[in-house]
Amino acid sequence: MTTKTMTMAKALNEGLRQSMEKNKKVLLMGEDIGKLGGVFRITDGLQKDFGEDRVIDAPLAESAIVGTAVGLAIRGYRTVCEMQFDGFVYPAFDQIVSQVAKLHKRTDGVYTMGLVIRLPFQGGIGAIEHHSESPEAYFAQTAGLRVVSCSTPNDAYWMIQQSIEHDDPIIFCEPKSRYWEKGEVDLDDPPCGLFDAVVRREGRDVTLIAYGAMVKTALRAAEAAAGEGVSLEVIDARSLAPLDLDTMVTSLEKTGRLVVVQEAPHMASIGSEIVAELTQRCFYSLRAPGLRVSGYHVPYPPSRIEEEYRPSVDRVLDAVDRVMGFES
Amino acid sequence: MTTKTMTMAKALNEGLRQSMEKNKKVLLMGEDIGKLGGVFRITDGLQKDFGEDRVIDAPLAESAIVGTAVGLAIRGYRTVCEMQFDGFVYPAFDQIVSQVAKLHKRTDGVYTMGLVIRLPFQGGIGAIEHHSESPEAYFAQTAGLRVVSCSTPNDAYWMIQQSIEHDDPIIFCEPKSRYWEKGEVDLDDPPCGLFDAVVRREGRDVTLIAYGAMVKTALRAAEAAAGEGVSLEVIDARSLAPLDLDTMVTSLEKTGRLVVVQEAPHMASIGSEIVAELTQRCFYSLRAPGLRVSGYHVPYPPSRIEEEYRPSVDRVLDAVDRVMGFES
Amino acid sequence: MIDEELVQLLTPEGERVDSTEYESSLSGDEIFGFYRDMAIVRRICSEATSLQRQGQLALWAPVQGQEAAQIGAGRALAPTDFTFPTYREHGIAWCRGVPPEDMLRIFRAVSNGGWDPQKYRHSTPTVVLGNQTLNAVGYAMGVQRDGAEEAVMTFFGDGASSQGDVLESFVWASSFNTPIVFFLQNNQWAISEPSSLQTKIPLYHRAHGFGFPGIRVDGNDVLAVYEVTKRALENARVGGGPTLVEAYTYRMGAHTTSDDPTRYRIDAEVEVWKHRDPIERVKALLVHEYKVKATAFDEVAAEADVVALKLRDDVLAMDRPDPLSMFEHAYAASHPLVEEGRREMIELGIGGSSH
Amino acid sequence: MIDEELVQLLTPEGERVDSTEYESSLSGDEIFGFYRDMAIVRRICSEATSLQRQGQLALWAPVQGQEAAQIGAGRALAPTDFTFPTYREHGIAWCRGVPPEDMLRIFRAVSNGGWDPQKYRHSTPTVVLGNQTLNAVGYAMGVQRDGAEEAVMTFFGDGASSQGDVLESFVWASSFNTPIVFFLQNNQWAISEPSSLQTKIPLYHRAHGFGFPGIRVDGNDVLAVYEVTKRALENARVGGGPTLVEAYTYRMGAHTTSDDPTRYRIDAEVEVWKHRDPIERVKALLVHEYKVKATAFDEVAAEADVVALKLRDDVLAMDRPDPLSMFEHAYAASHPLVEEGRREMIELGIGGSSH
Ligand SMILES: Cc1ncc(C[n+]2csc(CCOP(=O)(O)OP(=O)(O)O)c2C)c(N)n1
Ligand SMILES: Cc1ncc(C[n+]2csc(CCOP(=O)(O)OP(=O)(O)O)c2C)c(N)n1
Ligand SMILES: [Mg+2]
Ligand SMILES: [Mg+2]
Repeated sequence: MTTKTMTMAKALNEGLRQSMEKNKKVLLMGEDIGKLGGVFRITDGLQKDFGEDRVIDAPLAESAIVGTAVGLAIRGYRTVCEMQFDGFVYPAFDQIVSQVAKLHKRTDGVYTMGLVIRLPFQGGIGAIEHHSESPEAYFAQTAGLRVVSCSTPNDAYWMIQQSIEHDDPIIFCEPKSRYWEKGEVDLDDPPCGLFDAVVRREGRDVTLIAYGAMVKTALRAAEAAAGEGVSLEVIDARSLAPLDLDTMVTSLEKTGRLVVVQEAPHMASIGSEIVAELTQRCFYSLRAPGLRVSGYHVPYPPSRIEEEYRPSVDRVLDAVDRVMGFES
Repeated sequence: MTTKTMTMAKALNEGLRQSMEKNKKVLLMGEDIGKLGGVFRITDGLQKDFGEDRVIDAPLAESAIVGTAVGLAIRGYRTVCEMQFDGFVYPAFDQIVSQVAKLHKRTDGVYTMGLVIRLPFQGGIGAIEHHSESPEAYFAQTAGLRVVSCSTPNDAYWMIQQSIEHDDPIIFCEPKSRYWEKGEVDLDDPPCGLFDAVVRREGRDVTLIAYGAMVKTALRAAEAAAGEGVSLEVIDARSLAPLDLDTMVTSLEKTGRLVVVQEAPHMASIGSEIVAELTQRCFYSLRAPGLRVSGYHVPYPPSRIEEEYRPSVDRVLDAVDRVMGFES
Repeated sequence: MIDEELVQLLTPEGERVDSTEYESSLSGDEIFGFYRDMAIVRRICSEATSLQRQGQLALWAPVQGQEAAQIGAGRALAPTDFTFPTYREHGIAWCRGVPPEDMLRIFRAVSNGGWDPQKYRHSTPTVVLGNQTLNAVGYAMGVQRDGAEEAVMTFFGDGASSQGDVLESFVWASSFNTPIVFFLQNNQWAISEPSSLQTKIPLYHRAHGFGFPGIRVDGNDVLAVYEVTKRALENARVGGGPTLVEAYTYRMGAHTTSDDPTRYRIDAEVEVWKHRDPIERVKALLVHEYKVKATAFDEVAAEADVVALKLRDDVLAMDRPDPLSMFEHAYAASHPLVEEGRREMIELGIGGSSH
Repeated sequence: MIDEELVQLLTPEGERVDSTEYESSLSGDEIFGFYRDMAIVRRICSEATSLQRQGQLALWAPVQGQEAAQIGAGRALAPTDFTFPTYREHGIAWCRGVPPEDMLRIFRAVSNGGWDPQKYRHSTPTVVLGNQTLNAVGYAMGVQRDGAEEAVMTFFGDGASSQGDVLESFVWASSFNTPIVFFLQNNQWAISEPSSLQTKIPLYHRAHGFGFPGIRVDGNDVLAVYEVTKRALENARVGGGPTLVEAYTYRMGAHTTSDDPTRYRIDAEVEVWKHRDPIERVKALLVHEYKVKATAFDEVAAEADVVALKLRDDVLAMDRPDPLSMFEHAYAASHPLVEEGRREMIELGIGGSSH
């Protein structure tokens, strides 16, 4: 096993490079992704090595980035579109919902919408408005799309490659607040399938489910709870659509208690879906109702107070207390 | 009490007329809403009576319809935007999410986004693609917006007026398959508040929650179930964001069993939210997990088979059987 | 009313016009071929309209009046070109070889597509106004990367010209110099809205502001449309970049069979345009210049009737799809929610034999 | 490189240019006033940049190089006009009377707005590229309905000019003949992308294709910007409809303090533009033509320092907001989810006293 330590940003960069080397039909398109390497430098050096025809600096129009990627897919190319920030994907929403999600079906499978839309998402970087959103549920609820999120450099490296190889369109959510954290990347083998959830920490008492940046928050909560004798199992959902419910059910059958942690507000969210599905599947095992710890139902606040908006270890532990205390 | 029998389409037309008469700042804007009266004739005759300045035929650009309505709101006008069909609201998604939902907050309350976006939604009219979608959850999950849906002419008449008077932006979902059904309209008093759910039929055994076109399906299921000795309580949610959970809790505490019926696929839907919230609030009363009867997780099919896609009375009764049989 | 800059090779009376820029390259046989195309497409349209009236179609979008625009453009295409239409391009579909019954599948509501777009190199209709123009520009970017000598043509209406997607597609086509022809059929109406609501000046000017040529052609003159489009396509294939062709034409019928144009437009306008009928015009030319006999036209009419009859039979034979088919191709790879739905439907006893 | 059609009243060396179309209406005092505005705005910008370097701001978007464009446009506005800016219009905000510290609230990440937009008739910044242009056209439709003699001005960059929203706003402004001036600052760059990626021809041409006038002005010439914008605004106020003003200028600094322009542009280019500095140019004019003394300029510099010092103090005194404030004004009317959130935060002991 060859491993290498790198940041998530670098892992994504290396993953993109691998895909581009393996398949000449892989293109990258986005704003400032060429010479600048993207505002987060995820595509750093790739235009230099693969040329302007494969790493395309796009005029500033997100609908056009996605809309032309659709045409490229029809022509047999696989385009990885970079949205500069989560809050700037909405101009492309129509193309995503009306064309990307539906063209495979509309053409009875003739068109393959093999394209990836990379979305630096969630908050926590002290940015101004529109740079910290969690739009994943918009896409998760859209039939025809798949949505995944990485939380470690190793996952980033492999999941981006798996996404590019996959024949369905994928919304690839990158927790931007974790871009600069380092981790080991196994250069030989992927950790698991693209749509598998992973148990990041085993535990007995409560199942914590998180994704993206909140995985780390959940792990820190588990660490803290362990100090107080409460054993939390932490699951990284990884795939948000479809959800890997089997892995979650197995855990919940053991613990009987569920807390979902997400930065998005809880209304009609991934968390709502997990709670609804797991309640149905584990009704007899559940010792307490599944709870969601979420961002508040308000526009994302100025970032000086974003840490009070984003679920904190305290808020997670509070929910853990509530599910633990439910029967008493 | 003065009442009048009319179709939902006519009730909406009359409601708009009332609002326009009461408040000169109320404008209508949309594609073909002038001479044609809209493809569903909801605005029939209004341009003739209120002039082209107040009933504005819009060039074909949904982002512009909503984007200019935002500017009109800043100037003190209240614009009711008509989206010709549900599937054509997506080009306006960016303006809705980034401006309509957030400007009141961004300006610390200085700008009031008093505008209404009318959305003929759901299927059942034998239309071609993009004319039968259920995009309500996209908006319900967006902090800053409110989402309501009418299911009767009386509600249509009153809810549209209440929406226009309300200071928050409202996504107004009209079940187009019910436009031509008649009902009594009370011309004197509104039935209740805009954000209240209503019990449409009382029952003992199972709480059915539905909205829009599915209210009728739920009522027919209740009728059928009554024949077999099962008593269903039917709630019309009416307000999808926020949800009137109190009314739902009261019912569920009585019945202990929950089925939500919606045309949208179940992933991260209004149904998911209702199940997650009610499970949390009624955990001890629940005798079975809340179930959702939804559209399937596929692009809306050709309409010759849409009735197999939309929840049918049979599918609702099937779910009722499942929640009834859960403990046995 | 018609612009001076309008390219025209044939008057409404079927007389030749001297144009400094374009001349017709077509033989009498070829022109007769175009006549045949137009006549058959009009017959398909009238058959579809009557099928709709008889409850056999959910909807129909008539093409009547726009036959010259579509046959002229459609015949200018090379087999290797690729096209991205709206819901009204039946004449283009005809030129691409799409079987007429396949054109009607969407309107019978048994399919959201209707044909194999790769086989005919003609995409299935895009209903969301303007989306297809960006898809087409993207396809053209692929053509460039393949180094292929192919052109892409995309279609949209005067109404759709206001959509952000169409305008962004102009930006991209210009910026990347893609091999694309934007074929705009200005049929004067977007449902009930006159094109004067979308623009105060002729639409072809819009291209100039984006840095590529725009040209207005008499859309009821099949000879002119053919020459103008052919040159634009040839230019695109050899790296000359995009062109906007505005075919100035008229929607003779309703927007769709659901529409009632009497609510918003006056008969007199329709009458004026009847005198500019695209089929009569070329027929006059064929009679006067090429001495084509009445029997030849009768033969075409008979052939068109055969096409229409077969179309009717084919449509009536189109069963509703198996409800289970909704789960096919929703995704390219297996998906648990799709499997769950399929299982549920089977358990409910729906599908398989139920259609 | 600079277009022939560029309106210019002052050379980079500060010499008068004869223009057939425009002449300066400004007195020496007025010009000196503009100089003062520009100098103070530049000083605000440098102070903000250093505050950011010192960790006191999350971000800053420098306006350096674009002062003439903004002061020229900003001073042409009437108090009753209304403006819709992006994140870089600090010079416009200055002209509208927005206190400098309020301009920095967004950048200190303590607010998503920063000032009362109705009070200053200057909207809070729009960050999503292009959105504001449609909002502005809508506002202008309101002005029309009120029968008011007011104009609306909206701002956007060369990059944003590719967005569908901007292009749709052209369609609407033209169709409804709204009283609006589109003020496009072509500062040559959109972060790392040169304006040549967004367009192959000068951007002001774009307006012509939509049926209204577009004009390019030397954006580093405050006299020319003032005259051109003033005429466009006057025309708008009396029902003359929209105008696109392209101010041809240059972003001297980084896109924002997060940006590193050395990765994508060469120093030589920046050097060329240093010789076209908008402030030096007008200073040369004041010295040569109006014999303004060095002391007068020193006084402005001193005044600017005072503004900067106060700005620094004000910013340092800006506490982080009470976390509970996130629940205020999320909705205009009471909302159960907002109340639930507020209750939860209070129970957690956050907010109120915690800032
Ligand atoms: C985004 C979007 N908005 C609205 C519609 C509804 N609609 C269908 S056709 C049409 C008019 C289109 O007019 P035009 O572009 O001139 O084409 P024509 O129908 O005249 O061929 C409208 C408004 C749509 N299909 N897509
Ligand atoms: C819809 C959208 N996409 C992307 C961005 C990110 N972004 C912010 S500024 C910018 C460049 C804008 O360039 P330009 O319009 O020329 O204005 P300038 O910054 O030069 O003043 C980009 C891409 C955004 N704010 N909104
Ligand atoms: Mg038209
Ligand atoms: Mg710029």
